[in-house]
Amino acid sequence: METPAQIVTKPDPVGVLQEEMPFAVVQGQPYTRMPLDLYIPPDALEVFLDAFEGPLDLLLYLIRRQNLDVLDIPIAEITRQYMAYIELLDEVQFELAAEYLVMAAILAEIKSRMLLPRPSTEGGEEEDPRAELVRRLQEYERFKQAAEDLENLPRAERDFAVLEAWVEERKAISIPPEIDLQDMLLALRDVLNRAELFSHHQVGSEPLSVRERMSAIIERLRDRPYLEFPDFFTVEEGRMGVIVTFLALMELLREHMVDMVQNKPFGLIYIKRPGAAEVPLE
Amino acid sequence: MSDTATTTPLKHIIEALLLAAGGPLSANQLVSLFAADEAYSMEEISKALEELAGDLAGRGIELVEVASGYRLQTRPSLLPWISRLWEERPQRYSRALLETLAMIAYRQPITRGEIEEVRGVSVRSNIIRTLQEREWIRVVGHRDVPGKPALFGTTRAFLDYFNLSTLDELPTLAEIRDMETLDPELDFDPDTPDAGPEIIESLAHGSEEPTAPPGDTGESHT
Amino acid sequence: MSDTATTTPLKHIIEALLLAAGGPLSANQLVSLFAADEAYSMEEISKALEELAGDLAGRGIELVEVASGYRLQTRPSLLPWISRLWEERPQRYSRALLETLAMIAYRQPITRGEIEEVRGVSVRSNIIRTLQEREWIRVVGHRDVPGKPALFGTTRAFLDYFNLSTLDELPTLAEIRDMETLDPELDFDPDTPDAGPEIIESLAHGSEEPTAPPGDTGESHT
Repeated sequence: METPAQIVTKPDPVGVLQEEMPFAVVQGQPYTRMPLDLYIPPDALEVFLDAFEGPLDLLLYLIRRQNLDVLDIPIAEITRQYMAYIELLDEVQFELAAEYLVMAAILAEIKSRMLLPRPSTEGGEEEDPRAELVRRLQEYERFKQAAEDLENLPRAERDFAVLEAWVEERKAISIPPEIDLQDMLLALRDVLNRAELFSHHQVGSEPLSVRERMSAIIERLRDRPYLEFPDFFTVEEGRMGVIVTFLALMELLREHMVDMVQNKPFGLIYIKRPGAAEVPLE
Repeated sequence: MSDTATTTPLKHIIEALLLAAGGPLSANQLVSLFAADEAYSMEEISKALEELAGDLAGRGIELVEVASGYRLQTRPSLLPWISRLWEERPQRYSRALLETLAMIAYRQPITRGEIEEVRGVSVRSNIIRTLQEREWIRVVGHRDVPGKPALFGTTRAFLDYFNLSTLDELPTLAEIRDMETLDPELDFDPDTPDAGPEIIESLAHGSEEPTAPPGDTGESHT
Repeated sequence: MSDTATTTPLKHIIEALLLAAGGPLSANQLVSLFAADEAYSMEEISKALEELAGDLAGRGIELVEVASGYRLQTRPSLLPWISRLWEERPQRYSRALLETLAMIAYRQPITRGEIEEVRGVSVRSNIIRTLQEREWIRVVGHRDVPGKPALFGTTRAFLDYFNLSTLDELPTLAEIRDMETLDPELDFDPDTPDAGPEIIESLAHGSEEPTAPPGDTGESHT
């Protein structure tokens, strides 16, 4: 799939070096030299940096182009070619990425060390000045290859589609957490301990149904400003119900959650929401 | 590659296309998808759709025609399984939520400010919202003070959830204080069998493994 | 409703579930989806998956196993039609991104600095960001050196996307050859089969056809 055509765009100032080897094949047609009318655009550096993933990539390109073994690089010749690229870009007055200049320095150093008699290591074996560079080139090349392998793996959204059927009622079931009554009571105990409310006797003695009834009374008064006192009592609840309601009303009065109004002696008693409009005079 | 493609019957290509689209494709769209190479007539496409619908009988998906075209959808009968795909795993309620709920149950009608006064920390809005969404608490009125704060009370659903017929079946505060021992023998109201073996069991369980990580108990009930 | 459901064979329910999920489901997930009512063993689920895969032979869709589980997807042979459905051209990824991703996949956990060391150039932040946004890589920890650089690793989503079930399925990395093995007589040291037929083949190939541009060898392996 990779079109080799992009290689053509790589500037090659020393294109005459390897006449024996075409550097690109476009539509089956080998190209052994750069087109003579090759225009080096003003953004040559960008093109250059896009074409190569760094100095190691450029070096590999130079080596592979000449079908050389990475293990036995003719360092002088490769250095010359590498420098030719660098100089070209320098000529076009661009600041080269630091990495490329560092590599130029490394190459120059290896070249000079190759000329010197090699110092023997303890084992008596000579260390090739190119060894470190060769290792780096190989290490980089294997990941360059791995990247190409990745690119060639079948990939979702490019080579296949993940299937999905329509679901008409796509709604999440959300399961609310369970509560143990015990947990809630323990939580309450801790709150009351913190607040030291256990010492208040009045809290402990009150039947909870009274509190429940208090809520119910308040709720009835939510939509209307007042109700007549007898409205709160239902005969069906029996004596206990009446007592619970009465206690609830007393507690609400004490906590100022309701007002009790009587406009005239022996008149109707009203239970009124505090702050609500006045009870009509009969 | 193209060998397989040409031998794949039209109905199977259409099936794959509908499933790859994940939504409806009109007959016109289908016709245009094939236009580039082997053109199929509208009749051929319709016939393939019919065949496909027949093939799917007894399977978990079905072909339906909707306003914008044909689509493959899961059968409604499989919804019980399918909805579980998007099940949200329950998390445990926070301590703050339990305390707030207990305060409302025992001290209703009560405002948020009053709960905060007793708890000594603020009550976050999402706690109130969660309790309202579960329909355990409701706003019963408003206190007649500046700001008219809402008064909260518990609901019928709250009683049902805890298997209570009235709030009186909840232990008194005095009994709660004595719960300190966490004695598995202690049934805080032996007269109400409603309290249920679950609660007792969870007490016993709790005393044996006090370090059980949160979430574990939730799972054991499911 | 439940009548249809109970008469639907397990393999068809699984098919519908995979299609409703629109992505991979693991065998464990499938087992737990049925746990609530009719429990199926892992063996039954596996058998149903096998049957489903068999049923799909000759159809345009296939069952594959990727890192996150089982998934239904279109067969490669249907790409010509499927690709016409896609409004956008499939995204191309830069070499810099792919090389960075390859380094992370093969060398994880790895820091950005270590990737830069091998590549010989800096890794731009937007590459790391793109890989993280795609959820192909994630920070798995920090190296205990000054600056505490993040250690990157690949995700299941990465494997899923590239149709892999484990990292082991990635193409093997080329071997590193030692300079000492270079001997003109012993052509690339046939005693070490580790060197891999790939390298030897590509070299031999290269000498016959020295014009092969880089990249071609990669394709011949697929």
